[in-house]
Amino acid sequence: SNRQEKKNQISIFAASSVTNVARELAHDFERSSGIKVKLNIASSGILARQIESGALFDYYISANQNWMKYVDSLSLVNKHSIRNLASNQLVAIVPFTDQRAISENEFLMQFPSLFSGRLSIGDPKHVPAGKYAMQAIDYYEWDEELGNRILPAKNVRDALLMVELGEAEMGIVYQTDAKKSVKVNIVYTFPYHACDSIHYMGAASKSKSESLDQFLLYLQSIEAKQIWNKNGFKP
Amino acid sequence: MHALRAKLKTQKGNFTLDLEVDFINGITGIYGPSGSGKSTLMHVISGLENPDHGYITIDNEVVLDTSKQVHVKTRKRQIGYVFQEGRLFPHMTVRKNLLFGSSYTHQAKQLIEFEELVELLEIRDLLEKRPKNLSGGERQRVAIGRALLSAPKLLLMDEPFSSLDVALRRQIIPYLIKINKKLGIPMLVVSHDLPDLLSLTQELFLLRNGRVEGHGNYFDLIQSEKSLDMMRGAGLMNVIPFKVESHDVENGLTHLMNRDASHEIHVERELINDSCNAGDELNVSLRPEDIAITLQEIKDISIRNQLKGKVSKIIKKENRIYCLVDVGFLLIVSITQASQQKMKLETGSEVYCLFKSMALQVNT
Amino acid sequence: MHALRAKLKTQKGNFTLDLEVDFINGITGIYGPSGSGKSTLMHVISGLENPDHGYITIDNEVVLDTSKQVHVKTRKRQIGYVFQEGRLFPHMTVRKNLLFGSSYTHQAKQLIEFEELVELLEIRDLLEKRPKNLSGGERQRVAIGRALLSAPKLLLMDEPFSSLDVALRRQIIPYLIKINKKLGIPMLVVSHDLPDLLSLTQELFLLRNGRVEGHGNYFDLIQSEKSLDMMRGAGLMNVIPFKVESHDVENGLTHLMNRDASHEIHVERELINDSCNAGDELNVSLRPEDIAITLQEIKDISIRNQLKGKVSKIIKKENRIYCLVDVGFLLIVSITQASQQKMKLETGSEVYCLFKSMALQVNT
Amino acid sequence: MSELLNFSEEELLAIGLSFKVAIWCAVLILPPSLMIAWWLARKNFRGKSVVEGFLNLPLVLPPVATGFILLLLLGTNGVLGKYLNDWFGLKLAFSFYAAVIASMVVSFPLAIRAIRLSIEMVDPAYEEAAKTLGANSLQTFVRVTLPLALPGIISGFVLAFARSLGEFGATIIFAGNISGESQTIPLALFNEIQIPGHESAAFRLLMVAVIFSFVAMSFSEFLVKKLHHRK
Amino acid sequence: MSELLNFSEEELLAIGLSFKVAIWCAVLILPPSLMIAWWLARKNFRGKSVVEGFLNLPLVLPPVATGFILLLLLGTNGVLGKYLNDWFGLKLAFSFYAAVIASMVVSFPLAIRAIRLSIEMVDPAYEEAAKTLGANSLQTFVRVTLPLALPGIISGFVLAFARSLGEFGATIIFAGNISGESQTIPLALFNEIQIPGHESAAFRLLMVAVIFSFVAMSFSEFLVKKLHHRK
Ligand SMILES: Nc1ncnc2c1ncn2[C@@H]1O[C@H](COP(=O)(O)OP(=O)(O)OP(=O)(O)O)[C@@H](O)[C@H]1O
Ligand SMILES: Nc1ncnc2c1ncn2[C@@H]1O[C@H](COP(=O)(O)OP(=O)(O)OP(=O)(O)O)[C@@H](O)[C@H]1O
Ligand code: MOO
Ligand SMILES: [Mg+2]
Ligand SMILES: [Mg+2]
Repeated sequence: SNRQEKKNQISIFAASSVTNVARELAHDFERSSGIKVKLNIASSGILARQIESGALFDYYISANQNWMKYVDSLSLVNKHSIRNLASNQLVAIVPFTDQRAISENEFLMQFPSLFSGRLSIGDPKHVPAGKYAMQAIDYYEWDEELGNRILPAKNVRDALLMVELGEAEMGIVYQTDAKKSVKVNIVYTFPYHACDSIHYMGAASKSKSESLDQFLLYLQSIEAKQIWNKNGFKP
Repeated sequence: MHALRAKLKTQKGNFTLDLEVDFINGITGIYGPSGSGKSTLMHVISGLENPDHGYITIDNEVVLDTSKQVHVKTRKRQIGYVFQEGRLFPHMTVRKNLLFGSSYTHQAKQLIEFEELVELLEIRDLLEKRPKNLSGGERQRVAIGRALLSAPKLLLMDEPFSSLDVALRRQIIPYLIKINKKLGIPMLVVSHDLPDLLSLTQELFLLRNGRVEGHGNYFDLIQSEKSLDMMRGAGLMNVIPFKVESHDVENGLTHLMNRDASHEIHVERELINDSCNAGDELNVSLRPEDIAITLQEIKDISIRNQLKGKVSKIIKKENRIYCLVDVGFLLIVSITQASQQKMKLETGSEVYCLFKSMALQVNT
Repeated sequence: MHALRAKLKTQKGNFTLDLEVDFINGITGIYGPSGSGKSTLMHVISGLENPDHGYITIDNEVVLDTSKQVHVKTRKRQIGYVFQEGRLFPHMTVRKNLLFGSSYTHQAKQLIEFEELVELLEIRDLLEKRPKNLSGGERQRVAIGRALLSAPKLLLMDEPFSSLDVALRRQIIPYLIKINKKLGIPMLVVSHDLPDLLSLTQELFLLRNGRVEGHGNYFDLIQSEKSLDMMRGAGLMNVIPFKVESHDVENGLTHLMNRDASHEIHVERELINDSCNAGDELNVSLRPEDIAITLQEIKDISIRNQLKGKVSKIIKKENRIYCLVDVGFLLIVSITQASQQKMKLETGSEVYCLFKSMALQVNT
Repeated sequence: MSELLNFSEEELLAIGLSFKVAIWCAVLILPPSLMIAWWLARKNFRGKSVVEGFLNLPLVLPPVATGFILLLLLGTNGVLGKYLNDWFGLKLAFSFYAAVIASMVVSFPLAIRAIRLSIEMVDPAYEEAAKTLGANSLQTFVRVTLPLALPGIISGFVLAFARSLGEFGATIIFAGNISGESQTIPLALFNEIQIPGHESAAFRLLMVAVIFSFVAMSFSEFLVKKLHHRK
Repeated sequence: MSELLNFSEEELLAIGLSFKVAIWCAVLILPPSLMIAWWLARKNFRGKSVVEGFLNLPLVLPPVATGFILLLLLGTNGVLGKYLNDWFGLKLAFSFYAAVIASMVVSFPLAIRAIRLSIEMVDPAYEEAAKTLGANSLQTFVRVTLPLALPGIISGFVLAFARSLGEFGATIIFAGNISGESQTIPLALFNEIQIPGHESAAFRLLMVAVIFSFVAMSFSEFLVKKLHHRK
């Protein structure tokens, strides 16, 4: 029976920034197909390392294109199955106690002086959201004025948390996360051209199975796209 | 003066200590069989254990009264305690152990100088050693020293001599008596060795099964059958107070005079401390077995002390006979039934008590 | 038979133990002042400490030889050890402490039944207690019991009686002698109490400063000035082997006969164990101070034992005189210089040795 | 309030799993810790501090690094894991066993240290006495040293249990974050925190961890008290 | 090989900082641990296991949760932090101090447990003896209990030091990952692990942590040996 179970089951490695989407996808898929979904949620990097060390998976959702490239370079995923699953946008946020109405102009001209203390972003060294935020900062040439006022968080969720708690008066995070939080106000949504396009990548493992094929099909379905949408992602 | 008065009741497992005491200012010897509650009593007096009910006053100051919720802390009671198990601090040298208490006492109140103590206890070579590198007897000496140096108002000693050889005991015991006499520090000394105790003091406290079996002067105690019973097996002893009259250096004798001046008897000089001068008072002890009774004085015998007296009481215990003979003071003499019958001894008989100078033990 | 032969040298701090020993199968009493190395010797014999050089053979079996790298482990030496500090296992009840060793020994080799031991040591009420709830003397008894129950081939006892009252000692000592006689288990017993030791055995081993000061029969030892010096302060003793001749129940006396049948003397019955029958052999001890010397026999005195003899040696120590008197066997008598001069005692003098029956102590 | 008690199935799974992992971790860690602690406490040998340094690595390393090292050693492609897989078909990583192993490795230095400390404080005089009574080294250890060092052993057990309850870094890497298999409370908590607005679920799990802690402490307190009573 | 020794400036900063944080953590944690350990070891009171459970929380909670709680308490808007900020202008979070505090909180249960254990194993008979010699509770503690419990105190110190070296979760949340201020070795290591191809940098940092561990252990071993020699 053990083998039977294995057959009727797929394992999805999902980046932690899409936790909610991954869960809903899994539920929905389980309900519609009867195939059990085993979710493994961690940062994209940890998942990639686990895959590298031989972890058995069927599908990998990465929030970080570098890690997807990495697993691909080691031919740990099916090259042809790699695709953009969804995209996202950057927003600037302030704690919800901060009720200022800031005009777009004001924001773009005076951004560094709009807040005291540090700017909360993901660690630009390894968190994609942080990297995009730095690109935006460079784009608007705020970097000099900001100097060392960056508060790098270990993931984008932590960057949001710091603003939620009021530890940072300003933060740059994904729109999806910011919209879900009731403790922050979005003061500005960055245009697409301010940074590289923000993509979530998915890829299937090389081991083929009927269940996996069903899941790949499901990912294309309207139901799946609705789930992304509902959570603020652009499929 | 009351050194210590107490009325205590306390339960430990199936053992109950239940007594009322009133200790004098001098040295009190606490005697009782193993497990009779001696150490428990010491613990309660020192405040390390609390009794279920009762009170304790030391030097007329209440240190414990369960009915009034008075409970003076151990360290405030200023009691020097030589524990039965030593309890030297293992992480300190002997010197530091000895001086532990001195930081908490006024220099002026010291009973004894550090240097003097080190000489007395013969521990100079040990000062830098740690307790675990000491022999049993060495440990015991350090424990005695530590308590003496803590300037106590009351000294409790639980079997302080149990690992000491006789030579060392003979050296320390007179010293304790001196400290008591000079400074009036009351002492309670527990020992299972009655002769040892008697060389320290005549004031005895008999404990059995957690209850007082007798308390008072040794000589009064042996006249009570209950107390006599208890002490009999442990080595009865006559303890007689004398005054030094003169030294006869040539014959190696010291002439001693009993306090009431009715009798002069001889004691070998060797036994008497050199520091002992004519006029000094001292206690001499003598075992009941070492006294012979005759009906006449006897010549040509190595027994030089022959005291005339009258039998005042005859106590029969199994086949042994104890005669109390009044020779000016009371002597307890132990003889066999056969001798008693042969000499037809009875109350009122006129007799001589013979004992050898050698048999006298002097406790300065 | 050699119970134990050893030649040892070991250094601990500034103390050196350096000796050669050859213990007999019986009981050997180890005597020496505090810090002389008695406990160290015990430790080395038991294998808990290793000497720097030397060898040990127990029962002709080599258990240690530093030159040949032989080192038999402690547990294989089958030595019962009563430690000076007790060392009862704090986490076990008395019963479990007592039975600790029995799981490692054959039932058949047991020296003594559990029940019998419990009675002997009077510890029945303590069996379910933990060591910390015992009194000092109770702990010591349990420690003795534990060693006895471990079926040893050799028993080491370090101050086993130091916290026991006389009544208990009197009870345990004959028992040890019995075990030794019946089962031939050799025993080494350390004590600072010479009379105690002598009531156990006449075979003494004198240790001072880590070196052998004398070894052999007590009576031979006191004839050597060096050994005499050492034992003098601790209570010299005459130990005389006798045979029970008859009991005189009416007068409460037991008639004893010296082995060579040259003398018949009387001993109080009370002192003799009920289990003692006519024909039994026993040791009687008698202090030198308790013997008087006269030139004639004396009537009408409570001293019933009057042995005729000849002075064989006079030893003068300071102002004290020790006379060795040959009354068929040797007696050591202590008298004052004054008496000696008055009676003009010298080697060869014919004298009577008088002592009271009461003064005799019987060690079954 | 009712929201606080409204555990989802996944959360309940995580709670049960956490408890199971912690118990297994504490139980399995005890025997080797006892042996090593005794060895360190009673023996002196060259390179002792090297051994000690090695044993303490899981304490000094960030748990994430420990997790990676475990993965490199015991993963399916790992130095040892390869053979386990080839020879016995044993796949340790990403399983319940991996969660237990990760907890064990991380708790190991704590347990050893507590036990060693209490063994060191047992007076060797008692061990000597046991030897004179005929006990060999093992018997002495079991009947004398061990019971006397019991407070430390309980302490080591509780430490391992508690540390396991809080273990996150090494587990998420070596065991994965798989609900019902390796998702313990900290990992479930991590998931909830990732979703803005799921604070109450996170708080719920935190409370469970807190309650576990209190229960464990009460229990060890109770044991230690019994012990003191007994001594 | 040379690549292994080729520390970047940032790495050197992290190494220095780690050492400083660990030392401060161990030193600052000692006095309160001593007090609390003594209190727990020698006093019996109602609710003792509640206090214990509370003190052990940082052990049971995932360090990230601990960091989060610290932030809620001591952050600029935190329950206490607000007042620290308003009254003294003190901003603890995201600073060197925060890194030390995070380490301290996480090490606290370990230090207390080690010290408490060894205090419990000190025979109260010695404390009684000190009292009869006139020492008050504090003097008794300092001159008798403390030196006798020294192995446990050293152990507590070393545990706090080592745990601090490995501390990651609470630090990154409460102190941030700011190079030169709060980026300790584990945080730098984490950064490197997160970047594909930076394995050698990660390995370099790992080695430093390992060396730290060995040095700390040698040192504590040395101290304990001196102690045994002394006793
Ligand atoms: N905590 C306890 N629980 C139960 N019984 C106890 C406890 N402490 C002591 N006892 C018992 O109380 C009695 C008295 O003990 P204590 O130590 O006072 O005797 P002691 O007179 O000092 O004897 P020793 O001369 O042998 O030292 C003993 O029988 C002992 O077993
Ligand atoms: N480890 C050690 N280091 C230094 N000196 C030591 C050590 N162990 C013992 N000694 C010394 O060795 C001597 C002999 O000690 P031992 O315990 O054998 O004496 P003992 O004859 O048993 O004395 P006691 O009758 O007082 O118990 C003592 O002076 C003691 O101080
Ligand atoms: O999902 Mo990520 O890789 O932690 O941003
Ligand atoms: Mg006692
Ligand atoms: Mg000794």
